[in-house]
Amino acid sequence: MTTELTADDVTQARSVNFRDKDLYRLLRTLFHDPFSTTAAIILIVLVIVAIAAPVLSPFDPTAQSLLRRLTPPAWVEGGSEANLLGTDLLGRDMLSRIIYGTRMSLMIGVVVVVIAGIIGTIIGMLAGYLGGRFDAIAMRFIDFQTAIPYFLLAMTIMAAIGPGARNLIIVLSLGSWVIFARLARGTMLSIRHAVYIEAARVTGGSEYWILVRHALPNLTSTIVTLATLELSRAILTEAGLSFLGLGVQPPNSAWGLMVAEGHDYISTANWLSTFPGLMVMITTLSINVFATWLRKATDPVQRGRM
Amino acid sequence: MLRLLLKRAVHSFFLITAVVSVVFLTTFVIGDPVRALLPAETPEEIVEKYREERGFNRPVLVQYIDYMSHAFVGDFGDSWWQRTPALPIALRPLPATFQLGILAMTLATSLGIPIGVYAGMKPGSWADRLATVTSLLGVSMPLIWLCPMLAFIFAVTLGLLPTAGYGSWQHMVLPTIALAALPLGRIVQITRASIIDELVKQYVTTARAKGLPYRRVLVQHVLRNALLPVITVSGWEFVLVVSGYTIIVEAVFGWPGVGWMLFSAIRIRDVPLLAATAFVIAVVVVAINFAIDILYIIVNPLIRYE
Amino acid sequence: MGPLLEVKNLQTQFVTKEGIVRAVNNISYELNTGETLGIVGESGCGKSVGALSLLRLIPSPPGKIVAGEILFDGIDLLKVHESEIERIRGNRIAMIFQDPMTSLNPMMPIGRQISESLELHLKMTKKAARAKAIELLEMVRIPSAADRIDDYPIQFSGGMRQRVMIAMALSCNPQILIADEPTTALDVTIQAQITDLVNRLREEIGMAVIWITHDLGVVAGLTDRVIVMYAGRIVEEAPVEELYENPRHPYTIGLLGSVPRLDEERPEKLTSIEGMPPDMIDYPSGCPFYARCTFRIDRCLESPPDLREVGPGHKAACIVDVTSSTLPTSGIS
Amino acid sequence: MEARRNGNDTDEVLLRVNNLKVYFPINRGTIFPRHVGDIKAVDGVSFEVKRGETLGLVGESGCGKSTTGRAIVLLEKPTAGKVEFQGVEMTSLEGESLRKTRRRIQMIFQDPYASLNPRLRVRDIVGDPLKVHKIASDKTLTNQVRELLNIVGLNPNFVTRYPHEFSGGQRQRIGIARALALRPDFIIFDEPVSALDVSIQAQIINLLENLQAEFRLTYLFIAHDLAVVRHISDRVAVMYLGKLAELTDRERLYKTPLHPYTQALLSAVPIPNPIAERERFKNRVILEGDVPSPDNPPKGCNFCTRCPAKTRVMDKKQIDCSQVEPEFKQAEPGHWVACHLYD
Repeated sequence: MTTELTADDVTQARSVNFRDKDLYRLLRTLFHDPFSTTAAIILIVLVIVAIAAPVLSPFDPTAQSLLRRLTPPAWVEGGSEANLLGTDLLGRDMLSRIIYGTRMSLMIGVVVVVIAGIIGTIIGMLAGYLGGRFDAIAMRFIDFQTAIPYFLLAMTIMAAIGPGARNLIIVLSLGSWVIFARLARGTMLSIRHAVYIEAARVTGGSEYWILVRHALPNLTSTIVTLATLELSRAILTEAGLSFLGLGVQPPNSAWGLMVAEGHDYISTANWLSTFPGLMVMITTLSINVFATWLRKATDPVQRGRM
Repeated sequence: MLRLLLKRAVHSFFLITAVVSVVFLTTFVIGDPVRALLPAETPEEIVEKYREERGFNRPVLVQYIDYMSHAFVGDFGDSWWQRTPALPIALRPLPATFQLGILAMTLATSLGIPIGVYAGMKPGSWADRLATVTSLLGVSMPLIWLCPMLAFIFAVTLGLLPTAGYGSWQHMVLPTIALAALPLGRIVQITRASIIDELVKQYVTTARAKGLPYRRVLVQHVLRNALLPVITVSGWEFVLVVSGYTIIVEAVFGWPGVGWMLFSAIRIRDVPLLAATAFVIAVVVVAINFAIDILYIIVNPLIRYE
Repeated sequence: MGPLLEVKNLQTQFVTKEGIVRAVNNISYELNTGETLGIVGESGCGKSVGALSLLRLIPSPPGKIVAGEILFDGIDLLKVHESEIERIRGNRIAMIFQDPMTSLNPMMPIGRQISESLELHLKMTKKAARAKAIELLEMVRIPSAADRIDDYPIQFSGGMRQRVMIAMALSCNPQILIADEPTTALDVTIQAQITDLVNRLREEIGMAVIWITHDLGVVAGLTDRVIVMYAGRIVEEAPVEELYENPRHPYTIGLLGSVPRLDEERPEKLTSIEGMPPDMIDYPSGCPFYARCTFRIDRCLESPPDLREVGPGHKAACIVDVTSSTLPTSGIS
Repeated sequence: MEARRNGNDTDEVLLRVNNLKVYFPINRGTIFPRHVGDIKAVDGVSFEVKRGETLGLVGESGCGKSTTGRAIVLLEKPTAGKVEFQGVEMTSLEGESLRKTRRRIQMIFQDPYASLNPRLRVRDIVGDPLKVHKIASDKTLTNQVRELLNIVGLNPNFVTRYPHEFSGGQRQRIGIARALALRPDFIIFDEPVSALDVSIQAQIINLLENLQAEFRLTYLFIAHDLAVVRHISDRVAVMYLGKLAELTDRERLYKTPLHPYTQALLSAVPIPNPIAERERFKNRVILEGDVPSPDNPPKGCNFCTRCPAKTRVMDKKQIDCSQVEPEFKQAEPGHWVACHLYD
């Protein structure tokens, strides 16, 4: 655009007049937008629920009671105050199961993102920084794995190595690290030739110093944003696999598993799958809203885009 | 250009090989096919005998080469379930999946592109808000929840459509909607971003300075350029639809497609059928990628110079 | 006969999160038939925004022309219907831009980009427009034009692309060509090619040119009259020789002193203008140049000074009577 | 000849560049690359810089002037040739000894927006070199940075600010402060003012001149603006397509340029004087066409495809410029040129 005055120029001209305090500014933009505020609050609550699950859940999530089976939620006719969200086929308390499900889903998601994030970032950074043959081979591998129908393979692998939380984490990490690697490499490549990196080199900074002092801080915000998005994807995939019986196994509770258990009763006891499904939805939606804000807030170039 | 397609063909070949190899690795190396085949209480000597007969006691590499050489002429062995060659069985549900997949993608693109274009043109308008909500919901939507909810609302509560099954057009409505939801979100998002990117480019001002009406600038200049990334993303989404989303959607709605076939093969532990189905899906994925490449070359004249 | 184009009190603003950017503040000028007018200023002074405003090409939102009149051939371009101004754009008033790399649609053959406006304005058939496009490419000296008409912009160098832009702009024999820094992105030998080309074609077609640039050298050779802009305002306007010989605004004087020159003995020091242009949001209420001015007096803070006649055809927006010889030696380093 | 402004009385050669070549290989294939050609960005450049002087290096975009500067500080690896700084061969240095020598040579970059790390405060940007070379302790660091800011004409209280809070000119001053932190002998400027507005440009140029006098600095000033180079340089080298076309002291280069390219270049520069400029406009030497691509430079003299004097060479000297490459040699004492006209 020929327009000489872009918004950035303006900010730049103006910002000479004030001192920013980074965190303060970041939080201010967060609370400026009601959606991201809500999302952040929901996420905080979810984390608290996950951590304090044993304290918060009114019942043992595995305690069966055939007498109380298929009790509807409290506000529906026939519901009871004791089981706020009703009970399932085996008379287990839905609320407690959902609380433990939160714990399971978040735990799996976070562990996957941490493992995949660390491995992927290291490989990607090295590929981007070293370049040459290491980069070429790593890149081919990454390209390749991205092109493979991942959900299909996740299913076969889970079927082969057996379901369960630990295996789920392995399989999901295998699917996720490439995305971190690709992003880290891309960012690294663009940073590697940044003029300020060259300036640091000219002033005599060692390669290690340049990597840690100059490259890494410019990498963190994009990686953190990606991590939130990958967290949402991991939770969705986990729920899908658990739904198909290839993920978390009973008697553990997981949202996907609960939806599957309630699936046949959709016409008679819809609360069985409604609530756990809603939890997945709320969680991933909050994460995505938060990630959108985070991306906008940390990357001025993204302003005005999604 | 020919080079590009040739490169792509080689890449595709490796991709299919990789998928079949992973299936082989997971079912024959990590899992024990004989145990899966025979009843659990079979005596050890019979298992051993069986192992020998079928050649499962040979070195893994020999088995692998043997297996792959058969696989490449489309021989995955007989399905353990139906006792006939597995590949024809795996191919049979393909039309059903294509029916759904193509319908869903048509729905997603024909809705998503206009919404995205309009939102990109008028940031902040109602269309933009709709686009934001659609794309956020799209990327956060758990299919395991959406499918039962659609069934609950339209089939159980309103009684308008069948809950599950195959045959009439009524059966297609809900699975198509479910399958279109996620691609819709992604397509809206990318179209919007792409239009916004394109509209601020200098050539748009040039075209307007020539006296072209805004609508004509949009149609003849902007739209075509902006749709390039949309084609790529739609292709990826189509791949995800037939290799991922469809597995859950078909499982929920009892739609006899490849996803359902894959899920069934895993559930009944029919290894040849599983491998054949995975092979079919991989071939379809490759074919879609190929089609997208060719479409991209047709639409983008500049690819010759890159 | 009245002027070909008359701009009166034009004001263009941009609404941003930080506040309203007052990009163009009340500018008025005239352009006569066949005349070449230079508009000089530094980045952010509003010279490009002002030019885009003429054809209502300001992206809106965030931009908005809030006041003013632009009279072209008796009609006010700011009041007419969009379809009316579309008939003028590219037809009677054409425009070329700074960056030849991005100004052309990368996905469309250059011939098509030229013939598009021929079909639109001159109602030519596709075939006739194509033939004319080849003719135009030959006119701007693109070698083997007939073979290159279906090439894409990526196949041309920067200088060649700017030639294509010029061919496109001149396709309908416009009465006015607005050239917005057309040589800034080019090397000096290519710049010489382009300025030479425009100058020759200008004489052939007999059009008026508004040449916008930050380069005082380019303006000196090409134009008849010069307008100097600072912070969205016109601070000085004069015939070209007069402006360079006898600048009457402190900013113009400073600007001329800031340029290292090839044609004069090398001065010991350049006379730079200290400080920075004002914030376009917290726009100063008095003279916008006050903070950087070496002639400033208290009265400058009262209101922004209007342009006043300081000589024949020479206007300056300064309440103090300054010339380059009254330049105080102290205060300017 | 005008007396050198910076009291260059020693004639000590600080930097000697000898037959420097920087080729960028063009490779096809990623895992098993095949070498299919070279972009000859710098193709055999030799010059000296004496202590205390400013050598200007001018040329159009893509002529290799920036690459030359970058190769001197080893930001690009020279394909061949020598870069000798104070008698030390730079290209053989590695690791610690390279870092030590780099202290003596600093570089200022063109883009004041890209050259400062957006995530660091001014204190860290300017103070980092001091920390890296363990010149300042944490305690004295801030004070030293404040002093450096003062030297380059910035408010010392800006130490806690981030780069985005500054204008282009101010950022360039920060970059200069960073380079000065290590008290270098030699600074390479890569288009330091071309991104700046005229009025700001003059501020920076004046600052550079003051600093040179104050700290007895030696400059290599790379730019495309011939007027700016004339203003600041003692001697000027003109580059075209990876090679030097002409090198001499300022007055001679601008008054009596020998190389046809230099002549055309100087004639193309518009000057801010309407009467003179109109005359120049009429008599301007307009070069045909574009600069050829450096991955396939013309045979013989690299300027032969655009040279207005080509036929003159043929008539006078019977040399075909498109076949025979001219040597870069002295046409008269202290005036080097690569053209057959002066053979």
